[in-house]
Amino acid sequence: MIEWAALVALAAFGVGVLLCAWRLWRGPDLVDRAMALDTLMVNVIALIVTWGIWQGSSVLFEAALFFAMIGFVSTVAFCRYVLRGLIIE
Amino acid sequence: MADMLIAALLLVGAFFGLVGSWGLVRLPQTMQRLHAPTKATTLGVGGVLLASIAYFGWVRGEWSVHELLITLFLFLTAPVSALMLARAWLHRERERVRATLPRPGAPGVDWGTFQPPPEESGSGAEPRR
Amino acid sequence: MRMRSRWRRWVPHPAVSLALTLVWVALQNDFSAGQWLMGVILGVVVPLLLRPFWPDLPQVHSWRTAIVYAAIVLWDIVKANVQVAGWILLRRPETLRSTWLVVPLRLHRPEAITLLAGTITMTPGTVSCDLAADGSALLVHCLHTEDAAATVAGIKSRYEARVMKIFGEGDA
Amino acid sequence: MNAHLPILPVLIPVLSAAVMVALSRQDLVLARVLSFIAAAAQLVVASLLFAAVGEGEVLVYRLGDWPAPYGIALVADRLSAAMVLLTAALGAVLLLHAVCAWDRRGRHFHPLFQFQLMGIYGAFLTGDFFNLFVFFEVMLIASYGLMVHGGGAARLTNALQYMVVNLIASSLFLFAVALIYNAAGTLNFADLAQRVPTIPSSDRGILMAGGALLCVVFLLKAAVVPLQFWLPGAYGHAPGVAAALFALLSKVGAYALLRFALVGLGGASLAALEPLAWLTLLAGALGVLAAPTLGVLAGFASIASIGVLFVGLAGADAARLGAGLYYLVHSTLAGAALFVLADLVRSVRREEGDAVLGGQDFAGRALLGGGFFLAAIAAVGLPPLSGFIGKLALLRSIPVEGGAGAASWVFVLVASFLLLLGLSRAGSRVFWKTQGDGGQASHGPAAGGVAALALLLAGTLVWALVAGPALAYFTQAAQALLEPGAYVQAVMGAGVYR
Amino acid sequence: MSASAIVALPLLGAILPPLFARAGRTPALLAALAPSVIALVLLWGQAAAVFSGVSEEVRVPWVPALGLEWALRIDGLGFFFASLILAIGILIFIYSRGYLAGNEPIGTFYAYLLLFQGAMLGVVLADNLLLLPVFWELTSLSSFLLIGFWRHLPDGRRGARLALAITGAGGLALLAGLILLGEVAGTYRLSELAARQELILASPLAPAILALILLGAFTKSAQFPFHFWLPHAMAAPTPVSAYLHSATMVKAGLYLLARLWPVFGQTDAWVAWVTGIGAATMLLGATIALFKDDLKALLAYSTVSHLGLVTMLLGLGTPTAVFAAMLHVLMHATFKAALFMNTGIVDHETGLRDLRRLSGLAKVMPLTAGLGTLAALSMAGVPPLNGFVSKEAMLAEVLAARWGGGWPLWGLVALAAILSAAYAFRYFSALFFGPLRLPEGRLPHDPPAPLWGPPLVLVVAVVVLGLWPGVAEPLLAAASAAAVGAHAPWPELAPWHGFGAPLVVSAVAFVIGAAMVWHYRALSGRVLAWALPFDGRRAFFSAQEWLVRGAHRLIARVHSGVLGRYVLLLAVVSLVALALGWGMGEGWRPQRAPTPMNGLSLIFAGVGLAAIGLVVRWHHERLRAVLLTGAVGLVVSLAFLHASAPDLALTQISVEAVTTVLLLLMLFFLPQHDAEPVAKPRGAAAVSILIGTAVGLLAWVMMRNDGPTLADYFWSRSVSEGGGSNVVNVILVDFRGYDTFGEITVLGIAALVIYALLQGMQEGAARGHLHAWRFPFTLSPTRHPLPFAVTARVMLPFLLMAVFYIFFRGHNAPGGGFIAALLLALAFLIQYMASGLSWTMHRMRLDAHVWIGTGLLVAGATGMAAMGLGAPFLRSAHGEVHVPGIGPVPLASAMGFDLGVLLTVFGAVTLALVQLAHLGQLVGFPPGRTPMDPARPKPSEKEG
Amino acid sequence: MEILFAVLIAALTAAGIYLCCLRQVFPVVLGLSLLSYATNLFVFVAGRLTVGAPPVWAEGVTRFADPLPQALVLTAIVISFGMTALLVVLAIRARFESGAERSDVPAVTDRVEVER
Ligand code: NA
Ligand code: NA
Repeated sequence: MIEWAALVALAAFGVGVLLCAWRLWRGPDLVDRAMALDTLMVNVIALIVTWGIWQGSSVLFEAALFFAMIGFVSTVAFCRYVLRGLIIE
Repeated sequence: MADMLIAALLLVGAFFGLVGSWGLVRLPQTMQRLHAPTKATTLGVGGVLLASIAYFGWVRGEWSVHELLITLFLFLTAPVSALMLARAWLHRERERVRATLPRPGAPGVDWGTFQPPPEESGSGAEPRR
Repeated sequence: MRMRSRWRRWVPHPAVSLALTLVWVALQNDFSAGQWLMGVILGVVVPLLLRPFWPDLPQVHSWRTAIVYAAIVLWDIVKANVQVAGWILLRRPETLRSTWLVVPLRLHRPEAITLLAGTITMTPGTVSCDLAADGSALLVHCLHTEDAAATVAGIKSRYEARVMKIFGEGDA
Repeated sequence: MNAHLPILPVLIPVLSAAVMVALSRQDLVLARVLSFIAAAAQLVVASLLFAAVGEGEVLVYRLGDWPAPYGIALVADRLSAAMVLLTAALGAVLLLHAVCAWDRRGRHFHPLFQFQLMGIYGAFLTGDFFNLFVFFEVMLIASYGLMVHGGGAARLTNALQYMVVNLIASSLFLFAVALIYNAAGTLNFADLAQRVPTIPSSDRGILMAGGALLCVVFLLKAAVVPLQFWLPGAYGHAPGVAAALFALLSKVGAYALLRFALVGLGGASLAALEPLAWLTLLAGALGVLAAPTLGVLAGFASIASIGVLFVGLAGADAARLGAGLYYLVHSTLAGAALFVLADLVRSVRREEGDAVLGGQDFAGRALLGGGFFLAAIAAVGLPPLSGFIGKLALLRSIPVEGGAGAASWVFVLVASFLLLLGLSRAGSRVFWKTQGDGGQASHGPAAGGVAALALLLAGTLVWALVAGPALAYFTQAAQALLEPGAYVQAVMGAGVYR
Repeated sequence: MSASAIVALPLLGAILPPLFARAGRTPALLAALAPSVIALVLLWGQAAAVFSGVSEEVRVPWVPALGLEWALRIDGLGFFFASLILAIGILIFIYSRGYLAGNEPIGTFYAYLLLFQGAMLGVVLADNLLLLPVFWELTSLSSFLLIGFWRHLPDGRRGARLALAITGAGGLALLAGLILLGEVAGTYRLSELAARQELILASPLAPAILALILLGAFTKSAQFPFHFWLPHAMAAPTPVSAYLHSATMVKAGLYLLARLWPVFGQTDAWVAWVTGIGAATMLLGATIALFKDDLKALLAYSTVSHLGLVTMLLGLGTPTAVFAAMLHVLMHATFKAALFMNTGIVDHETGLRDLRRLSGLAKVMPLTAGLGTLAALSMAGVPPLNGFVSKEAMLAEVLAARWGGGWPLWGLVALAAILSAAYAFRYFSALFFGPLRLPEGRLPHDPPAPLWGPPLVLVVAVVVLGLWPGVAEPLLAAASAAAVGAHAPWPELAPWHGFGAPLVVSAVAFVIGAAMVWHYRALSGRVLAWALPFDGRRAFFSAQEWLVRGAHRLIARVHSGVLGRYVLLLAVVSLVALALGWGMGEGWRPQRAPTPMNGLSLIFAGVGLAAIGLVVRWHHERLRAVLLTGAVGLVVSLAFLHASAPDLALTQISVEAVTTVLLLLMLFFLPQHDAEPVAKPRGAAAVSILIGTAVGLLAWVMMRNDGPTLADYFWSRSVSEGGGSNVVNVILVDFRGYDTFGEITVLGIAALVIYALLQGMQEGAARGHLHAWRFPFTLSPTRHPLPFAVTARVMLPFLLMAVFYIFFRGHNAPGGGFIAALLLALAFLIQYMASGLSWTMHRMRLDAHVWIGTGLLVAGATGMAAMGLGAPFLRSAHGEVHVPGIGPVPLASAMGFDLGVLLTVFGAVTLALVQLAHLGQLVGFPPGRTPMDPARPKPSEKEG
Repeated sequence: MEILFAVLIAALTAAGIYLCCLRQVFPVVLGLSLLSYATNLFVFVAGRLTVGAPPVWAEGVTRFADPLPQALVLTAIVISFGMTALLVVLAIRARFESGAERSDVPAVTDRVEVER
């Protein structure tokens, strides 16, 4: 049952990734694209964790942690660029 | 029983994750779409992380709570991401949006995106440290 | 008194140190004495190392309120998630009545403002978008609301009041 | 101490540079003192290493005490020890020029200089081709740093191109490493040599695709036609002291090619490169005629010398290969001398810099003119400097019967003639065609630079005088390349520690 | 031994005159004379032995493998030439003391002359085929310096280059010829060649060898068609012309012909070419000489003519002709050197050398006129001067020659004799006799002794050798014997042989020659037109100009500076290499079963491919492109994650984040869009697709290929010997820790270079451009939004915990020093972004340089600790340390190394990013005062 | 799965080389980033594809990915990161020294201002 649920979850998040990618492509605004990438990251984190359940391995945990952190840094840096140009001032 | 709980958590997570992403595609305005990531973040990832804790604890007998750290980070960062994205959008669209926004209240005060903080206004050049 | 001040010099924020210790042990997934010791050491050392990076760190005045607040927020997240999912899935997007809300703030501590803004964002349906230049109000985008004033009032009573209490800002 | 000889040339510069970085970000005096101490130590160590392999021993140093091919092995044999000594000597000499002219014009000159040396030593000493990649990168990134030292639009933009081209080359290097590892399952030259015969013919395509690609990378570093395009712009605009050190950099490419093709691929001959060597000679010589500045001219002269070198390396016999290696040392000294000279001219001529044009008279004209005369003699390969012996040795080793041999003769001689034309034209313009009496007004060339130039030129003379033993040494080194049995056995067999 | 001294004295002595020149001109002269005089004494100390046929030899091995040795041999031929070189050299040195002006660097001049002298002695004494070209080229080089001595004269500069080019080219040919000669002969000793004549002539290479050697000899001795460099070499100071370009250097070619005469001298090719070229040169030189008004040009062409004459004699193939040749070499050296010195005096005194503007000088400079007239008469072959003696001998030999059937050649020679008489007569008659003509304001008179002494000595020799030619007999006999390799019945040397055909020819020549001078005006215009259509110098320089321009055009195309072309070239070469390499294998088939694909990988591959495509399509929309590159990086790290490489995924994703920050920082300083309309380079697209396809195919092949790997070794020893279960990390810090050491060095260097580059922008052109530049978009006025700043503060300690976690577990699970360092850097980066540069920087304890330096030292020291214990660098140790109350704590020395990695990487990343951000302060971004905005939030009045 | 990796590598390589051919520096930087992704993947797959078996040793595990290429790629990533950072700064400096952001330079035969 877990396996089945995990499969469904994988599919759902996979579709989520595709939806985010669509938004990344279409835009129309830069902010939309950044947002899409941010959401894509969130989906990826969910996928990694679900994948870990499916595989029965927690070796991928750090990866999920990193994606959580790094997605944030990229998004914030990008917004800072739009707002202030120089991201470290 | 544990299996069912885990499966349920997974499915709940999956559902809200998908809804969030779907919102990103379907909602017509940028500001509306900004609501999507929080959905995917909170219940979407949250559900999956809970499922993971439960799975490794109950099914495999390796209790681990380090997934909570991911949640912690996500809960810490998601609001800032959203705020910065919103500000970026407000800034880019300022010509159009600024007039339509409600004002903060006090006279002469505007939103941070458009107005420098009180400490900064008035002083053109700042002394170097 | 003397003892206490010396102790406070090394562990100015026991809550932070405790949190870090817990995080360490959780990360290790190893609850042995060694890891606890290591966690305590890091829990003391890290805040000391980072002291310059967080000047005037506030104390939590009411732990009880904090716990209650956390529970309420969690519940609201679940509730609002369902609600918003319904809007996204079932309503035609054009019928959503998205509006901007202004939430005037009684808070003045940066940490408190941040906590409130974060709460608003994390509960689906509302996103904190900006802070007034002087910090006197939050700009919130609401995905769908019938009654903007009621929503603002809800935020203020349900969240802001508790945040004030947590940080002891009642008299501000 | 003696047991650690192969690692010391790498450790001394990196640790001294690290101390400089940690302690002396702004303290130039300390950096200079450390730099000279390091240079002296390197000379001592390199000499000891050279002495230690004099009888043909192959010193193998297993890093981390892991056996090859699992760990990385450093290998010092006749060839690599000689290259290390050459590097140490060149580095020490150029330091004289650096402290008088360059180290004040930007930050971190001395650490970068030491890192540059470290990279070169590492590349010469390693017996592992991924490690070679790493040290290539150390070498390259330090070279970017030295290349942009002092700034200026032309220098910066040319350095940018140099960097982009080399980054692409680094990618190609990694592609090649991957292919070779996939087919042969090893990263070690000696191990590869052992395994190549056992690789099934079906998998040879993978191996050789990697091998050929690796050769492309080395040929690019060596600036062999058609991959010579990057050199004159990059070296010609680089600070003189850096360019002079870079005279060695392109030789690292040639060295690596030899090691890889002759040892790694088990006796693949480089004969196919002979036509490229001819074109390289011609391109270098024509470039010398066309060069607008002495710096660019020195760059093209380097290309020409690479051509001569590869005429030698294209041979499959020890005499010819040995002659090529002898010439390699010569061309490093001569190329460095030309670059230093161009730099000195640049530093004393106000208006014209190092342009190949006449102009105002300048202080030190006679001195620099004399230096140019000798450097040109060295570059063309005229007596009594070592270029002549090198060319002589090379021509003697190439049988003139048969088309390729005769063509090599013709190209070497014709290119020499073109170089003679180009260099005499440039020299007469810069040092003879002067007017006015600017000589008194301007300051003369810095003493350190002149000393470095004199030492380099004296080096070519000494190299000619000791040509007998030197040629014998390199012929033996070449023999070892052609019959790498001892090398392979030393690396793969029991070493110092295991 | 004295042979070495004879050659070495002038070469080493060359450093003396510049030193002594500070004391004055006469000390310089003495310093120059000393080596030559000693060498001459040493040489003549050998005279008795040489005349009796014994040669002195010196052999010191130099490069045995090549056959190159320091081999000198004094035999008759060498002795003869060496004597000439030294004797005339001494006279030239004395003469130069008077000739050079007081302000000219006479020390340098003597140094060059001594170098030349030594080189020339080396040429004639060398007994090694490879040593000879060493000295040969040295004579060309010293000649170059001497011709260009007056560097302010354009003619001098060009003449020097011309001479160097022609003789240098010849030298290269000669070198080739001599190498082959030695190869064929099996010996590189000149003295052993004669014995191997048959072997040499039997070789198929013999014609080529002869051609190459003749090319060397003919260029050096200014034979047609290479003669043209010599007159232009006359731009040199006159002592140089007298010494190098008439008496000695140009005779090096003749010497060489004489030297190789025993080998080739009687072959048909030799006889035909040497005689033919010699005769042609003789006639051409004489013709032109007659019509030159410049005294030095006249003498130069006459020298060409006389060199042709000697060449012709050497070509005749008979021993007696060789004797005649040697005779003429001697005679010519004396009278021609005297004539050059004479011209030099005239030039010195009048400032002119033009026969059209000078005449009647005998009236004011009688001594000069007398010397000049005698020398010129000798050149004309008038008895009883020495020129007559050698001309007689020459005519006799030609008459006896077999080549050209005797008479045709004879006719040519007679014609040359007529012309030669004519120009010689013209020299002295037009210059010294007739009405006095002088340039304005000059009052010439006979010069001081240093100027007239040396020519006087030579003219005395002219007379003595003319009257008693027998005194030179032993010298010439020895020389000829050495040249032909045998003693022959040498012609008798006498001032008078009675009446015979040669005398008739001479007499006729004098008459016609005198008549030609008499009617010179009528003659000159007409003959000049056909005799001088060919200007060698102009042809040479226009050829060179053409060459330079062609080279320029070619090089400009090849080294165009267009990066795109370079990249494509590299790509094409790589493609070719891949194809060639792949072609060496055969019959590869997939060997491993494919790994099953799943939907997720399809999705991500699709996303990745789309993102790649969009980066290419939108590269000009830079911000968008950065975002999409981030997406690509995400996909790549997921690929690593999926294919069992969590360490790679972690590294890739964290590098990705830092890179994004870097690119955004970069974009602040660059335009947001590509400046020009984007042209689509089709060629680039095609090549890119090709190489992409090739690389992709190879990747596929590798994945489906089975082969040996090293994996099992690492797997089985990682824990037991490396002390860690994360094999990748153990490889990084232990098995291949040396790679990692190099890698962190690279990163450290990168940071240092970045620092240096950015510091350098505060001056020069960059500073100006930087100050003029403004970020083109309106900025939001708030720097550090409060919620972001607060969140960053909250995150920092937790991130630090994560750093410790990742660092400590790296040896056993994904993580390690590098990843920890990146995480640490990101933690502070967040702080920098949230609270600003100066606020954060002032809270960092240490300068990033210290981190980098310390990190490298820590890593190095960990590795070196092993060396102290007698193990190689980076030998690791691991084990468990029992800590009371905690239990066993696993420790590996590699952790110390990993700590070095962490420090270096953190320092490098921080230094790079912070310095880059710092630059922003130069473009109107003064540092903010507050770490968050608003710094003191105001509660809302309405509510409060 | 191999096909997907191969296609990804091919696309990265092609796009990377193509962008490197353009006349401004920024696309070249992007191109080199893509090329370095391609390189890293290429080296990685030299150790073949292994799904679900990371090279972390544990008792009884016998199926594992080849750790060596992974270690090599790690080194390569770090190096290429350093290089990218340097290239970015060099590009900025060059742009401000010369006043323009171009990937070309004058032909080597053209005489440019002397840099001392
Ligand atoms: Na929300
Ligand atoms: Na195979």
